[in-house]
Amino acid sequence: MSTATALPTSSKAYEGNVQLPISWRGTITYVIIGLLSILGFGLGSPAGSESRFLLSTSRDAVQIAPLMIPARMTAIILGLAILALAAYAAHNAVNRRKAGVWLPALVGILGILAFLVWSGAGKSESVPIPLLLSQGLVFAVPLAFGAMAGLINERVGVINIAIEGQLLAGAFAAAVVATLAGNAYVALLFAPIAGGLVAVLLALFSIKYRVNQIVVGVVLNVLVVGITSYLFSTVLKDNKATLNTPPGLPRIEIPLLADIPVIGSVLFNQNILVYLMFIGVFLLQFLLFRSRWGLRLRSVGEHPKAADTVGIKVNRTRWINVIVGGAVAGLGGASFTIAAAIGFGKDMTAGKGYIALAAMILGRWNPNGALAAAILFGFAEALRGTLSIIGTPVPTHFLAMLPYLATIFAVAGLVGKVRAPAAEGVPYVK
Amino acid sequence: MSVETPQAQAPQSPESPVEQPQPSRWGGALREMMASNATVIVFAIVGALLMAAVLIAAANSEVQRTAGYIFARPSDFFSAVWNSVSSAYSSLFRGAVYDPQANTFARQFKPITETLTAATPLIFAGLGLGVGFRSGIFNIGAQGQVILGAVVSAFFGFAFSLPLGLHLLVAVLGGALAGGLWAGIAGFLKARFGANEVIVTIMLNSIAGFLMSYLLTTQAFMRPGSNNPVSQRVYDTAMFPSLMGDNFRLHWGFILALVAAYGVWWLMERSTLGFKFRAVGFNPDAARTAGIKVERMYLYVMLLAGGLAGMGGVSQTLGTEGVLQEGVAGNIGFDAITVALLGRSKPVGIIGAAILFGALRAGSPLMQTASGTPIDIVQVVQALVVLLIAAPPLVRAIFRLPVPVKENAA
Amino acid sequence: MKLELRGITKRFGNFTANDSIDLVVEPGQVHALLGENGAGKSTLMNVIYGLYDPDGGEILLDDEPVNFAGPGDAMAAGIGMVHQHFMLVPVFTVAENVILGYEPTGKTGIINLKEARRRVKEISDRFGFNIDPDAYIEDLPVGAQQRVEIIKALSRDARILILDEPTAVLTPQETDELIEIMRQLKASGTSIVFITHKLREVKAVADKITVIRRGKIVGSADPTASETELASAMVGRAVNLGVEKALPTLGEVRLAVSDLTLLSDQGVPLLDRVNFEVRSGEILAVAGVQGNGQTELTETILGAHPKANGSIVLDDKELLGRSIRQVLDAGLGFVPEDRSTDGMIAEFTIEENLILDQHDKSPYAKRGGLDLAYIQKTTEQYIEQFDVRTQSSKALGKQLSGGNQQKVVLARELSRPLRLFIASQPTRGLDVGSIEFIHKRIVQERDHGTAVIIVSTELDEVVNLADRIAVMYEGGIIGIVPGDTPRDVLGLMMAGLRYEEAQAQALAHPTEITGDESSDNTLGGAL
Amino acid sequence: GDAPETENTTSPTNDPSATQTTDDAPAVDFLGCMVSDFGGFDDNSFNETSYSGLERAKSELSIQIASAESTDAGQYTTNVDSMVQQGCDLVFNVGFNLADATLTAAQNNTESHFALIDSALSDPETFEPITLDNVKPLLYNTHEAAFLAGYVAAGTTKTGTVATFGGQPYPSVTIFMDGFVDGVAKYNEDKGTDVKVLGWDKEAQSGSMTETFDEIPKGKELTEQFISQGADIIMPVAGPVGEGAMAAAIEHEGVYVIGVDTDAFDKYTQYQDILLTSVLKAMDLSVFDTVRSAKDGMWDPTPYVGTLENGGVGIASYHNLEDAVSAEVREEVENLRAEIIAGNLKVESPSASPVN
Ligand SMILES: Nc1ncnc2c1ncn2[C@@H]1O[C@H](COP(=O)(O)OP(=O)(O)OP(=O)(O)O)[C@@H](O)[C@H]1O
Ligand SMILES: Nc1ncnc2c1ncn2[C@@H]1O[C@H](COP(=O)(O)OP(=O)(O)OP(=O)(O)O)[C@@H](O)[C@H]1O
Ligand SMILES: [Mg+2]
Ligand SMILES: [Mg+2]
Repeated sequence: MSTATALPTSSKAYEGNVQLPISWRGTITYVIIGLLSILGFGLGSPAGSESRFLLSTSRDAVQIAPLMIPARMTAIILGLAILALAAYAAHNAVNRRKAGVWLPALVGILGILAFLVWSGAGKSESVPIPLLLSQGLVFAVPLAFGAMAGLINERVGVINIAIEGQLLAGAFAAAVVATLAGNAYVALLFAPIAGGLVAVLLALFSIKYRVNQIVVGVVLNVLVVGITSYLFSTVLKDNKATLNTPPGLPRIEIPLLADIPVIGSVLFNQNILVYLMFIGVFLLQFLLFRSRWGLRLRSVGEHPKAADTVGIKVNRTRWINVIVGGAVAGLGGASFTIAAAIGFGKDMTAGKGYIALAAMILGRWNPNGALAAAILFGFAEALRGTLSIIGTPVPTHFLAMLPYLATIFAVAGLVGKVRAPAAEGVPYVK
Repeated sequence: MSVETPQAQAPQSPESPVEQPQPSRWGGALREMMASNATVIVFAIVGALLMAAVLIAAANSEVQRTAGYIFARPSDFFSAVWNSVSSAYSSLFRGAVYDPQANTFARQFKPITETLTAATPLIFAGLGLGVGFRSGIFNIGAQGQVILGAVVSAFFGFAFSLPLGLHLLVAVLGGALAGGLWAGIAGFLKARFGANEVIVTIMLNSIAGFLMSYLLTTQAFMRPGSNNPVSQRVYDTAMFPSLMGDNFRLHWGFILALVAAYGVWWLMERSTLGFKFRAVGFNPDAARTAGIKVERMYLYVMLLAGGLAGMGGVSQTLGTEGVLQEGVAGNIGFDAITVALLGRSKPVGIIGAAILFGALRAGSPLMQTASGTPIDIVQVVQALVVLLIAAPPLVRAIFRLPVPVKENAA
Repeated sequence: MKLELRGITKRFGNFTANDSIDLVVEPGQVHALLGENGAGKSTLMNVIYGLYDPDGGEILLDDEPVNFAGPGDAMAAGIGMVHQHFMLVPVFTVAENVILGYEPTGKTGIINLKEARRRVKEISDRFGFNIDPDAYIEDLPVGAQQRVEIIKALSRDARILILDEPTAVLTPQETDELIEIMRQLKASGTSIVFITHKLREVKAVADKITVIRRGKIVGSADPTASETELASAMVGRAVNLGVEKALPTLGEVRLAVSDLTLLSDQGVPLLDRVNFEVRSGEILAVAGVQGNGQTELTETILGAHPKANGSIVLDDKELLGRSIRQVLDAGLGFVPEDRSTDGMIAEFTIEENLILDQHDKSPYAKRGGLDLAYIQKTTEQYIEQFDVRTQSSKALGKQLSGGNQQKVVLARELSRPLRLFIASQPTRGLDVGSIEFIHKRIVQERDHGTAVIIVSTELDEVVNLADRIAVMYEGGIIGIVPGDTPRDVLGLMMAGLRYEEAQAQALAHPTEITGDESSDNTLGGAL
Repeated sequence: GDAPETENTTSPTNDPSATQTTDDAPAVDFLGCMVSDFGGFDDNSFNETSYSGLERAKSELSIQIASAESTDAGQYTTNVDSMVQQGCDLVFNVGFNLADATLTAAQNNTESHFALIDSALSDPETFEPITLDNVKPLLYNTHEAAFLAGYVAAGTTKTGTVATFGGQPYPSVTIFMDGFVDGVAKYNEDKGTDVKVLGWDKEAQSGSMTETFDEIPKGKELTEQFISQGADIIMPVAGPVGEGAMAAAIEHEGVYVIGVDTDAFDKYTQYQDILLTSVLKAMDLSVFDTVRSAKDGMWDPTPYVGTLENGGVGIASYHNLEDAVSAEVREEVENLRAEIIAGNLKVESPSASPVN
């Protein structure tokens, strides 16, 4: 149904006695989380047990002694705090006000903390907080780059299912080039080229030959897996030392900032790809909405005909930006290999391109949102590792589902309907 | 995410007026034939095979060796190229269609039945996805739905003893229902919360994979006395009967797939429910204004699509394999996306595309073993075939085929 | 700047949309193009603007032949165009739309938003547009969007301005304003090509009139020609510009809407305690500037806003809280405002579109399956009856021209026994021939005893059809007035004045077009 | 030089890779074939090791070889079948996943010979172990070797914590982890220490898995977590993902990795300084031996079981880390090996094949 009608321009005070129904959804969710924290995590922790939280890693300049936390009491306090927030949410609901995203975010964080306290209760293993955060970021790198690639492409009107292939091509090129050059930074120049080459094919088939973009993407993924695997088996495997032993990107410690307790090393003692991820996301967010490039790109993805009528070359814009997107994904792919001095392995991206796509949608086609989604996913992934070590009664397969379940929960519970660029997937024909 | 409306790009040749100047009757007929879709597909396959030939030759060790002295004795090189390519393709043909070298008559014709066997789950899953695409739902989740169908049908197949016929029926329905409900989760979340089905189905794929891995470690699934994640064999009472005797793996699941294709055709083209599905797919706003309950349709579509995809898993466990194990769903759910889109989401197109995929799959073992072409190259060949078939203009440009009359109107 | 076309021909496949068209637009001239739907006017303009390559002929600017590779070239040459279908990006702000393609940026490529806003403001102020540069297009009413299109064209200093049906979505006041702007532009030497189906406007502003039919120029006329003459030249037959209708035979109260209130998600009232009744055999026209709740009113009656409060009683049955399906089954025929999004499915055939809301009902469906033979037979009858111009009942909706699409929607909605018929903007963008037909059908429906609600921003239409007129303002009904209320009074009420105030003010300041009760609106006028 | 081309079209000699043999030895008329499971021949694990045995047979015994990689479970039957069609004299099927396919093919082609790696045959209906005259299972008591590695780890750790993780909880993976855990327990029992093993609970048969054999960085992240919990010796049983563990370990002083399947020292040259030892599972050897016997007409379907005794499993030398392992521990490991061989010490794993 069309919603073209604008709100009345004058903001006449409404004096009728009809009111919007109160939305209890948030409140109910928070109450459930709060009660779960108190009854499940609080009373579920053995009485008198403690959880051991690590607040620094061995690398940190400032070593903080592990924190011993009385599990039951802490979880209950956290639960009460969540209930207080629920009450605040209820207050808002009754007054038909909406709180910002900080509310669900805060509830989420408190809930996760309560969960962590419970998981570590009475165990000799610790909950390594900074490591969890830092691994969350590291896992997020390829996802964030992939999501940026996806959103550059989709915002210009081309669906990019080939992120997976672009990541893989980037990982491959980075490993080989870094090994040959003996320098990981050189690889940062070549990984984007590899991703860009995959994008050239995507552009050729989807823009020039107007093949269904999803078919092209899926098939390109198969193509890249096939080619890289073939090259791996025939060339890399037998020449591992000369072709597939890439040096890693060193950690770059940012003076002073890296010494901030707990989060210092998480944010400011990482390799350059992590920094590039942050810079890239914030820059892209800015350029997309404030630069000529961004404006034209979005106009082509939203209403190509309108762009055409003001003299913007629609298909050329698409070509360029599809390739730019591919290059971004290729750069992200480098993180699979050179971020940690790891050699290329067959199919080593293992579906991350599709997760990146999901992060892009979850972030509503915004770089900032996509980054948040990528970090959420990465954190859940890191958490899974910790839980499997601490030992939970939950079978490992179910722990493995954690990031995926978290994503479904986020998209259904928090995000709801999202709007894709209007012209995405539609070839432009004059 | 929006899916290109399949109908919009469907070729609309039949009513193309013949106001073209006709040089001669035969010239016109030839031209028309060269411009037809079937011709383009044939040329697309030829083109892809030619491109892939380069890769096959390059991957061949004999070719690499002779290339070392190509200037000294080029004939060696060229005969090596010819040998590698011809043996790769003849073995692909022998593996997928007809094997003249086999020693029994049945063996000679076995390849084509293998092709159809491999096509069966793809037809099912492709039909499911096709229904979704035509209803405006971009369901990437066939993989998960196939897995669920495989898990539940296999479980019903080996965990219970039921009379012949009934057992098969129960197991099949169980699998279809499981696939449907799994997809129904995404349908429900979309209808109720507006959750994007692309994300949800991607996530459900992974979750289904983990769920199967988990179940395969439980006593209920594993064989007694074994720790391997391989289920017990499905009882014969729950297996699809073989279609052509014990020498062939082709089973009644294939016929059921064809019946399902007819059913889907009827549903989408002839039934009131399919009318609603298509209306929602093309224009949900207009559909809603016309009194169609759009959200409910999303749910129904997902249930149906998942049920069909689930049948893809069922045909694996109750037809082809007879057990549940890691990888039993292979890549069916993802291949089916391409199958459905290549087939323009129409049943006949889907059957055609599925048989193409089935042939490539059935031919690949022989291509690997008889001609030594690495499996990775086989995959690349498959990708090229699909790309070219999907890009008729490229094929026309390469082979300088005439453009059908309708197209230059655009 | 002088624009000259020589022998422009444009073909789409085998179809010739423009056939050797010669046309001269003198500097500072307003040149009106008339022609029925599908005559080829927009196509011709798109050729001039570089969007289409002509298959033959040449374009001359100031007697120099030019060759445009794309709209960029045309714009550079000084041609601006306001397209019939808005070329605005809905998720962009006004400023962003205006600067798109020639953005004010420094070396960095970062857009200078201040400069962008300034450009909008400058033109907006010059012509008294009152447009907020930071408003998002999708939030603007169509009239404002139209003004943005004009700002877009003018901000690039167009010397030749093409206006393709700019008034189709404007209110009378807005139309007056636009015509004033055209005069100003003309005075400053801009040449204007003006396309419209509203003869009144042509007469008010055009210096020269050219009529196109089936892709060919069939003649030209002076602004002094009568509307009837122009109409028949366009359509090729005599057209009745008024509506022939007898006095209504009022029956019982069919529809009673009381205290109908609808709040937006933000709690702002979209409908504010709306009360009215419609009787059997009566046409109630709802007038109002777009965005004052008319859309919500019709949609709420349809059942699309289940959260509304109040009551909607049709034949003693409460409709509020029922599903759209149930409301339609209660006897509502509904023609939505936007036929392309809500009214029909472009990719469906005419047959399918004709059974869209009845497809699972008895004659069309049997045991869950569609009765295709029967559907085809009935469709062919309706095509005949409603004079839908098409090659076959299997043609897709999108292959029909706008007028024919509208006829299909009407045929569908009028093809079953109705208790209430609601049509929004039933003739938007249609040519005079199609309007004549559609109006006739609506009156016929009324005379069968159906209660009819017509929502229209077109005052001609409102006045021609209505037995009573309800004027909406800011979500409420500001007054229900007799069907013969003068246009300028209605116009003022649409701006928020009550009936008495409006009457008083209308007497003091009569407006130009809206007040022009053209005399050659002859009933049954034939040449 | 040129290889002679055989002009035989019905035999698979038009396979260039099969016909290409070393110049000095004419090809022997024996076709040895292998079908991988869905890991493929580059899995850094059992498929790869087995295949290297076949390749060795090709070069040393001058046989012809052919192979088929499976990419998913649906290809097992067809791949095995296509090998039979090729006229293979002996088909190696790698992994328990191919057990059913092997059984069917063997029953239908009684004249062909098969070897099944890492699994015995059992009747699909009664689940009883069965033997066929034309199928030779190749099995490995990997847990015996992993037991020794666990003992070494426990005796070498400075932090008192060691760890292991797997790719997927398959028996062929967890058998390593079982042995490792038992080895550590043995050390604790003997020395009264309390060395802890993270990542695997043998009782519950659950622990840390990457759930992937492809995504190498996951191995790194999991290993970092182990290190943060104090572990300083880690045994990854996850194919290529194990490289991730090495990448993590090398960033931390004094953290070592134990390789699996083959000697990681040879493969990962850049990590030689942190590779403590490797748990060897000599599939290459048994494949080679099986080919040799079959070629020489001495086909014997008796299951082969690789043990410490017959050298089918074992642990690699400590290479560069010889000094990190105390002489005492080294000696005790040798004693333990002898005891296990002698049968005085029983090492058990639920994942061990029921044949022995
Ligand atoms: N893209 C196209 N492809 C094929 N035919 C087209 C296309 N665009 C227009 N036509 C044809 O050109 C004719 C003229 O269309 P055009 O839009 O110029 O009409 P118009 O005179 O502007 O009508 P209206 O008054 O309704 O705006 C149409 O009848 C149609 O058949
Ligand atoms: N793609 C097409 N293929 C065949 N015929 C078409 C196509 N598009 C339009 N037509 C024909 O064009 C004619 C008018 O189309 P057009 O798009 O010009 O409508 P219109 O009158 O301009 O509509 P509107 O009032 O909405 O602008 C119709 O007779 C229709 O059959
Ligand atoms: Mg027009
Ligand atoms: Mg038009």
